[in-house]
Amino acid sequence: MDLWRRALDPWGQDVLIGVSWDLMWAAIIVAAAFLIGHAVWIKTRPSEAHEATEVPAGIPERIQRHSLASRVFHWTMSASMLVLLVTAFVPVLGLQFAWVEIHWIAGVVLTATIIYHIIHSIGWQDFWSMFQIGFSEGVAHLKHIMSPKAPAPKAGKYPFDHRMFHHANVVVGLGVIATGVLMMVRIDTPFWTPNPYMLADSTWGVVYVIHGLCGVSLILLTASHIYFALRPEKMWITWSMIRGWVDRDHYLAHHDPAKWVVTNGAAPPSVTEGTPRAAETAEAEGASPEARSASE
Amino acid sequence: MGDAESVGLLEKKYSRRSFIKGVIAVGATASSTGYLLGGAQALGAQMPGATERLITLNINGQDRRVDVLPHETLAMTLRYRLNMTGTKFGCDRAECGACTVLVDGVNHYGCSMLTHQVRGRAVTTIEGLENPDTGELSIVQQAVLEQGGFQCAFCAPGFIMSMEAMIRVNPNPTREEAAHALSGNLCRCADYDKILTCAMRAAELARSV
Amino acid sequence: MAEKLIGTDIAPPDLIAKITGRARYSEDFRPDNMVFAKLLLSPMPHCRVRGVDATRALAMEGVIGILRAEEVPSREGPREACLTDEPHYEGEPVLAIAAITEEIAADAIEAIDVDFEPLPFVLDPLDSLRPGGPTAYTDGNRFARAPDAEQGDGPVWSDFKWTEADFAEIDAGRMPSDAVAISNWDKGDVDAAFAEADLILEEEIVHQSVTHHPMEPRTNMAYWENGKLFAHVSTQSAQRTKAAVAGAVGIDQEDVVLIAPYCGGGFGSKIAGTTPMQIPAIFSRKINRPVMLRITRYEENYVGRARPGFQAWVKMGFRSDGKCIGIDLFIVEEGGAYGSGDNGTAGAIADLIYTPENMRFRAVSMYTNTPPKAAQRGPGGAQIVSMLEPILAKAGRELEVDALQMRLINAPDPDVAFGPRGSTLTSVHAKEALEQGAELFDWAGKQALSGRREGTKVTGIGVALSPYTAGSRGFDGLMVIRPDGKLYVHQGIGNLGTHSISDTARPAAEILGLNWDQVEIVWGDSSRGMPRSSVQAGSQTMHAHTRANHAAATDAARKIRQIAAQSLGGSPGDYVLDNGRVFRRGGGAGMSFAQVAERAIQMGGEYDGHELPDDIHRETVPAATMLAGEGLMGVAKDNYGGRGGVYTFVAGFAQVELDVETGVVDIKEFVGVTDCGTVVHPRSLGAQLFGGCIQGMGMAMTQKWVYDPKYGVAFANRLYTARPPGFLDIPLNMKWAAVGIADPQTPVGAKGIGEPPVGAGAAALTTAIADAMGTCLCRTPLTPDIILSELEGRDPAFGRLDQHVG
Amino acid sequence: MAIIRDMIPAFELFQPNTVDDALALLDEHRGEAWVLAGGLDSYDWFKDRIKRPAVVVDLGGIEELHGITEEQGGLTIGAMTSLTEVVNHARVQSDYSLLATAAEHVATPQIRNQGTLGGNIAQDTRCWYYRSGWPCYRAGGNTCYAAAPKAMNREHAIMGASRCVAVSPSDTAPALVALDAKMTVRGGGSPKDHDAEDFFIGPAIDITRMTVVKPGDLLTAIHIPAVWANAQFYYEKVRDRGSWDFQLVSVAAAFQVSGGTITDARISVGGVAPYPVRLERVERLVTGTTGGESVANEAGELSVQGARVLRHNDYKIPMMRNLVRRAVRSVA
Repeated sequence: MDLWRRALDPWGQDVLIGVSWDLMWAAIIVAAAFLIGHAVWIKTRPSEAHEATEVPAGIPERIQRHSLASRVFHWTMSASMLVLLVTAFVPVLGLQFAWVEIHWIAGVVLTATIIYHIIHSIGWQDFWSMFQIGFSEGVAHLKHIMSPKAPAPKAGKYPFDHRMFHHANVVVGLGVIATGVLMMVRIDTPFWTPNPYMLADSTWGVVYVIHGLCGVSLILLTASHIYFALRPEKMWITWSMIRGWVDRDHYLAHHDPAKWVVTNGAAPPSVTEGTPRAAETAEAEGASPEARSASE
Repeated sequence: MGDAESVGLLEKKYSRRSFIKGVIAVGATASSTGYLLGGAQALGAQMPGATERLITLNINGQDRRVDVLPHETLAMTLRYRLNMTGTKFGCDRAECGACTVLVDGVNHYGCSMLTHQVRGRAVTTIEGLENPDTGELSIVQQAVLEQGGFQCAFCAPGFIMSMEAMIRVNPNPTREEAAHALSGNLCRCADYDKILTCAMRAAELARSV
Repeated sequence: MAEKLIGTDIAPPDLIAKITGRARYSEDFRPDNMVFAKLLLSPMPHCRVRGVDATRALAMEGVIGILRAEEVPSREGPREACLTDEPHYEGEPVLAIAAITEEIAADAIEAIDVDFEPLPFVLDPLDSLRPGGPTAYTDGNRFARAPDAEQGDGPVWSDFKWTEADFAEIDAGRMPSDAVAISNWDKGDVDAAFAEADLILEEEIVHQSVTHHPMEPRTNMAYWENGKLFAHVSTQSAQRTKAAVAGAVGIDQEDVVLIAPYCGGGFGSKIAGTTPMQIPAIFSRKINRPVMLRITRYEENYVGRARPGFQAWVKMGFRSDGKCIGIDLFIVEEGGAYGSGDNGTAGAIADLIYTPENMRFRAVSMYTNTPPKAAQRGPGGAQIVSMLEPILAKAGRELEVDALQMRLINAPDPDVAFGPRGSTLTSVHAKEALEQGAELFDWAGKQALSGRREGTKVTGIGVALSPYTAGSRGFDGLMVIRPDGKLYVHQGIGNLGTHSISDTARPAAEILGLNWDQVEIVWGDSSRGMPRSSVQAGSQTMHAHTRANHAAATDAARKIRQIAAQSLGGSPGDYVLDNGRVFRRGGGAGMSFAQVAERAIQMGGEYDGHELPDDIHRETVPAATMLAGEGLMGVAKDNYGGRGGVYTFVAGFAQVELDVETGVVDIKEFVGVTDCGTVVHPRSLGAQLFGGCIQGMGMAMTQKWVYDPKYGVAFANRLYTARPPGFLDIPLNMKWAAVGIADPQTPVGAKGIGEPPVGAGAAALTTAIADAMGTCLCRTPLTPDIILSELEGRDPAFGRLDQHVG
Repeated sequence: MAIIRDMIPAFELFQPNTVDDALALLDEHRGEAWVLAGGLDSYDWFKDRIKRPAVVVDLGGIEELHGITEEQGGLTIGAMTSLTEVVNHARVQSDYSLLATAAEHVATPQIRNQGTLGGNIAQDTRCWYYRSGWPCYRAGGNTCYAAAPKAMNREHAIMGASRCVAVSPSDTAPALVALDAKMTVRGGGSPKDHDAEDFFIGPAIDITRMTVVKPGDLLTAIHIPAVWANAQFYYEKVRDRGSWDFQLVSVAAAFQVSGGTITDARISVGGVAPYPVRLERVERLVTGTTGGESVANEAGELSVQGARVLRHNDYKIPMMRNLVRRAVRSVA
C-alpha cells in the first residue's frame, strides 16, 4: 500500500502531490471493520438496565438540548459533509460524475456553517460544556466499555465520547476546511482567477496531503457517527438533534443534573444550555463528577 | 544474421552501379555492429503469446530474416539493423516525412510504425527504387534528376517515396493536388516549388510509360 | 568550343547520391565498435548542478562511460561549453553517457540522479532591464569592460538596468527615449527631420525568436585513429569547420580529418560546425571507441540555434512625396543564454533600404535564459525588413502614395552610403529589381485588387525590398589537372545544399576551356586536400569562391600555356585552351591536358605544386603540399581586391487573401526579383530565392516559439508546435527573375543569394497582410488568432510587448 | 531520475487476431497494457517515455475491426479503418461527405494512411503542459498549469472546462457528433453503443480520459445512421498550418433542408472544449428557418454564450461565432 502520491514536477524534480487513494480503501475497510465489530460486541454484552432514579424536583419532562439554530446548523453541516464525502470519494470508487462544482459549493457551505458554529458557540452557547476535559469521566467511560458491570459515567450536557468525537472533528474538519479553501484558489470559481502558483509546488503537496488525510479520516468519523446515531440505544440522542429535547428519563439516566443544570419551566436559553460558569467551577474545583454525584 | 546479409547486399548493389561524379572517400568503414536498440530490459525473457522476434521482412522485393525487438520502429530496423541509411530521421515523430517508406505501395512514416507491423507486407525504401538489374533510376528519380530537385536533400528520400506513392494513386494531378499529396513531408530549405515541379514531371513521365 | 557553363542549369554532382539514398550524412556512418552517446539536458532554465550520482548508470551492463563538464573546454564569462554544470537554458547539456546501444545509454541517463539547484531566470529581455528584474546570470546581465576600466582589464559582470521612468514611457506605449543604450550611432539630425516631416509614424515592434530547425539535426560522430581525430560533423562549412574542431579539442588542425560530405541544412546554425560536435570528439578520445551522438529533434530544439527576437520602437518621418527623411530606432534584442548581436545589422539595413539621411539607432541586447541565438539566414535584416516595410506601406496609404512608388523613392542608388560608418557597396540595382518585379507581378494591374472584398475574403498586395551581404574576398583556390586529363577542383567549402561546391567551380572550367564532364569536384573530406576557404555563411560563398577558383584556374591556365610553349615552341600567349586541350591559336600543335599534367609532374616546381605562391594562406599549404606531384596544380589567392561591401537585393511582391471571419491568410502569389550580379546557376538561384522567401514567410506567419513564463521551459519544441511552413502554407504560384547585371568588382560578376530573400518573403507577406487589413501589425508571427482579434477590435490576448508567446 | 526523450522504453508486443483475444489480453495485463491502433498518438507518449506500458496490444491484425459495411441503411466503420479509406470510400463521399472532409483535414497523407478512425476519435489531448509530462490534473496531479494566470493557453478551452482546460484534438469527432454517430464499445460485458456526443466526456466527469472507453475496453466500430445521409453539410477547420496541425476551432454541421427550410440540424464545434460541443440551442434556433444572414448572426452569438476565456484564447470566441455563422449561412 502506498501512503503518498508523488510525481515529477515540471522541472523533473520529485514532488509530493497527495495521499494515495489506497488510504481511502484503508479507511473504508477500517470503518467497516469497526462498525461490524462494534455491532457484534454490543450483541455479546448484557443489556444495561438503568436503575430507576428518583426524579429530583424541578426537572421538566422535556429538556431542551439543542436549540433550533443548533439543529439547523447540525443538519446543514451534516448534509454538506455527506455531499463532500460522496463527491470526493465516489468518483474514485468508479462511479463518475461531475463532482468538482458540487464539492466546492458543499465545501463553501460547510465552511460557512462552521464559521457560524464557532461564533455561535463562543458567543451564545456554553462553550466549555464541550471543551471541558473530564479526564476522570474518560477513565470511567473506558472502564464501562471494558466491563458492563462498571457503571457508565454520567456526563454533563455532552458525554465524554461525544466530546472526543467533536474534538476529532474539530481537528480534521479545520484541517480539511483550511486546505480546501486554499485549494479553491486553483480551480475555476466565481471568486477569483485560478492560480496554481500561489504556493510552491512542494507546499501545495503538503496542502493536498493534509486535505487527503483529513478527508480520509472523515470517512471513519462520519461512518461511525452515522452508525451510532442509528443504533437503537442511541436513538434518543438522534431524536434530540431532530426534536431539540430529551425526555426526563434519558436525561436522568445519562446526564448528571449537577453538570447539566436544568430548571423547571421556561428557562432562558443560556441557562438551559448550561452556563460556562458552572462548568468552569466544576473543573476548577477538581471534583470528579462521580464524587460530586455521590456527595449529593 | 540480417545485418551481415544486408551489408553484403548493399555492397554488391553499389559495385554494379555506375558511380557518380565526385565520389566521396569516406573515412569510416561500414559496419553492421552498431545499432540502436537493446537494453537489459529489452533482452529479458519473453512473455508467453507475445510476438516472436525473429521475423521475415520483405524489403525492396527481398525476403530477409531479421531479429526485431518488439518496440523497434521500421526506420530503426532499416537504419540500424539493415544498414539502409537512405531512410532518414528528421524528427522521429511523424512530423517531417524524412523517414517515409512505402508499405504495400502506400507511404508511411517509417519512424512511427513498429517493424512487427509490416510482417508479411512489402516495404519499399529509397534504396529499392532503382531497377535491381540495370541500376536504372525510377521514374520519380529521373524526374528529380532532370529538374535538379532538392537543396540539402536530407528530405529527398522521404519526398521521393511520397512522390512514388502519389503517382500510383493519382498519376494526373494538378499542382494543388500534388502539393496535398506531398504535404506530409517538410523541406526546411523550402525548395517546395522545385519539388512540386519534380512531382509534376514524375507524373508526366509515369503517364507516358 | 567547350560548353558555356555560367548561366546554365547543371545538376550538381551529388544529386544522384542524394536521390538514391546513398548520400551519407553524419548519422549514416558506422565504424566498428561504435558506441552511442546520450545527453542529460538541464530541466531548468537556470540552475547549478550540486551533485551527480551516476553509480547506478555506470553499473549498467553495456554502459561504457560518462563525460562531465569538467572534462570539456570552458571559458570564463557567458561563453558556451558543450557540457556545463551551470546550465543557462532549459535543455542545455549537462553530461553525456556512452553505451553500446542507444537504448542502454538512454536507460542509463534515466538512472542518474542529479541534484539541481534552481536559480533565478529571465526569458524576456525587458524583464531583465526592469529595475529589480532578474538576470540571466548569477552575477548580472551584462559582461563587458567597465567604463572606467584600465588598459588590460578584462570584461566584468554588471547589472544593466533601465529606470522606472523609462518603463513608464514603455508602459505608455512610447519609445523609452531616455533609456541607456549599449550600442548606438546616428547620422544627420533626426529631430530636425521629424520637425520637418509631413507624416510621422510610430510603432512598437515585436519580432519573435525562432529556431532554425534544419532537416538534419546536428548529429555528429567521431573516432581517433593513429593520433588523428576523424570527425563526422553536420556542418555548413568544411575547411573552416576542421579548424574549429581542432581549436575546440585543442589539437593541431592537421590532426583532424573532417568528413562532412553532406549537410542537411544549417541556415546559420552550423556555420563552422556546432557546439555538440565537441562531445563525440572528446568522448571518443576518453573511451577510445567511436562515439555517435545522435541529436534528436527535441534536442535540436535546444542545442540547435535560434534567431534572436526583437522588441523595438521605431519612429519614421516622411515627406509628403513619400520619401523617408528620418528614422529613430530603438531595439531590445533577446540575446539568449550566450548573447547575440543581430541589432547592428538591423540598424544598418534600415538605413540602407530607406536612405533617410537622418537616423538615430540605439540597441540593447540582453542575455536571457533561452537557447543560444545565432545567425539565422539574414540575421537582423530579415527581422527589421519584415517589421518596417509594412510601416512604409502604411505611410503610403496615409500620404496617398502608391506602395511601389514609396518603395522606389526610398530605395538606395548605387552611390549609397549607409550605416554607422557610411559603408558603400560594389553594386546596387535595387530599383531595377523593384521595377522588373513590378512588371512580373503586374503591380499596376494588381493595384485594383488591393482591399477588394469578395465574400469574407479581402485581397492585399505587398512589396518589399530586402538586402543582405553577399560576398567576401581573399580566399584561396586549389585545383589539379591529373594525368587522366580531368580537372579536380578541391573545395574547402561545405556542401549544405546551395550547390556552391559545384557552381563555384564553373568559372575554373570556363577559364580552362573544359566541358563539365571533364571536371571533378573534390569535397567533403579534408584528407583529400582543402584550401583555405570562407565559411558557408553570410551568402559569401558564391562571390568569394568563384573569385578564388577564378584565381587558381587563371594560375593553372598560365602554367598550361607555359608548358605548351616550352614543349611546342612559341610564347605562352600564342596558346588557347579548349575542350581539354591546349593548342596554338589558329590551328597547329597542341597537347591534351593529360599530357600537360604528365609534363607538369616531370617539370615539378610550381607546375605540380612543389613550389607554392608566397601569398596563399598557411592553411592552404598542407593541402597543396599533399597534392604536389599529382598533376598540374592551379593554386592562388584571390587578389582581385575591391572596394565596399558586397550586397544582394531582393524585391519581393505578394498577393494574399485574408479571411476576415477567421484571420486565415492565403498567399496567392509571390514574385521575387534579385539583384545578385551574374547568374551562375539559374535553377539553383531560383530555388535559393524561393526557399529563402518561404522561410521568411514561415517566420512571419506560421513558426512559433513559446515559453511557459513560470517554469521557463519551451513548448514549441517539436516540429508540429514549432510549425515550419509546409506545402500547404506557401503560394503555389511563384515567379522569380534576376536583374542579371554583373558586379563590376568581381571577375565572374556573381554575388550571393542565400540570405536576402528571407526578409523579402517575410516583408512582402507582412505588407500584403497589412494592406488587406488596412492597418499594420508590426508583430510576428501573424497567426489567425492575432489577426482576428485585431479585426474584431478585441483586446490582444498578450501584452503589447510580450515575447515568447508565439 | 533524469529525464530523457526519444527512445521507446521496452515493452512486450501482442498482435491478436480477434477482438475477444485482444480483450482477454487487456484483461490479463490489466493496468499495464496499452492499446495500439494507428499508433500516432501512442508513439509520442512512448518516445517521450511518459507512458511506459509493459504490454502493447496491437489491433492491426484484427480483421473484424477493419472496413466499412452498410448496415440499416447507414454505415458501420470498423474502428481500425484507416482515415484514407474513410476519405476514399464511395458511400462516405457520396452520402456522408462531412466525415470524408473532416477526415481529410487530419494531419498529413502519411498519418491518414496509417491513422485510424477509432484512433482519431479516441486520441488524447494535445495540451502541451500535459504532453510535456507535467503532473497536471489529467496526469493524476493537482494542478492545471494551462489555466494559470500567465499560462500559454492559446489552444485551450473556452467552454466545458473543469479544472483541466485541454481541448479535444480530434478532427473527425465534431463531424461524427453532427452525423449522430454511435460508437460501439466492447469490454467485459456485452457491446455497448454510445451516442457520439456522450462518447466524449469532459474533465468534470473524468479528468484523465477523454472518452467513455475505459482501460480494458475497446472501441470497435462507429455507426453512422441513415437519417443524416445526404444532408446539407458544412465543415471548416481553422488551423495555423495547412497540414499537420490541430484545429484552433472547427465546425461540422448537418442540415436537413426541405423547400429551403431547415427541418432539422445538428451542429458541432471542435477545438473549443474538452469534447466536441453540440450546439443544441443553435440547432433549435435555426430549425424552421431558411437560414440566411440574420439567423446566422443570431446563431453565432448564441453559440458563444457562456464562453469563458483564459489569458490567450479570447480569439476563439469570434472564431467560433464566425464559423457557426458561416455554417448556418451555408444553407441558404
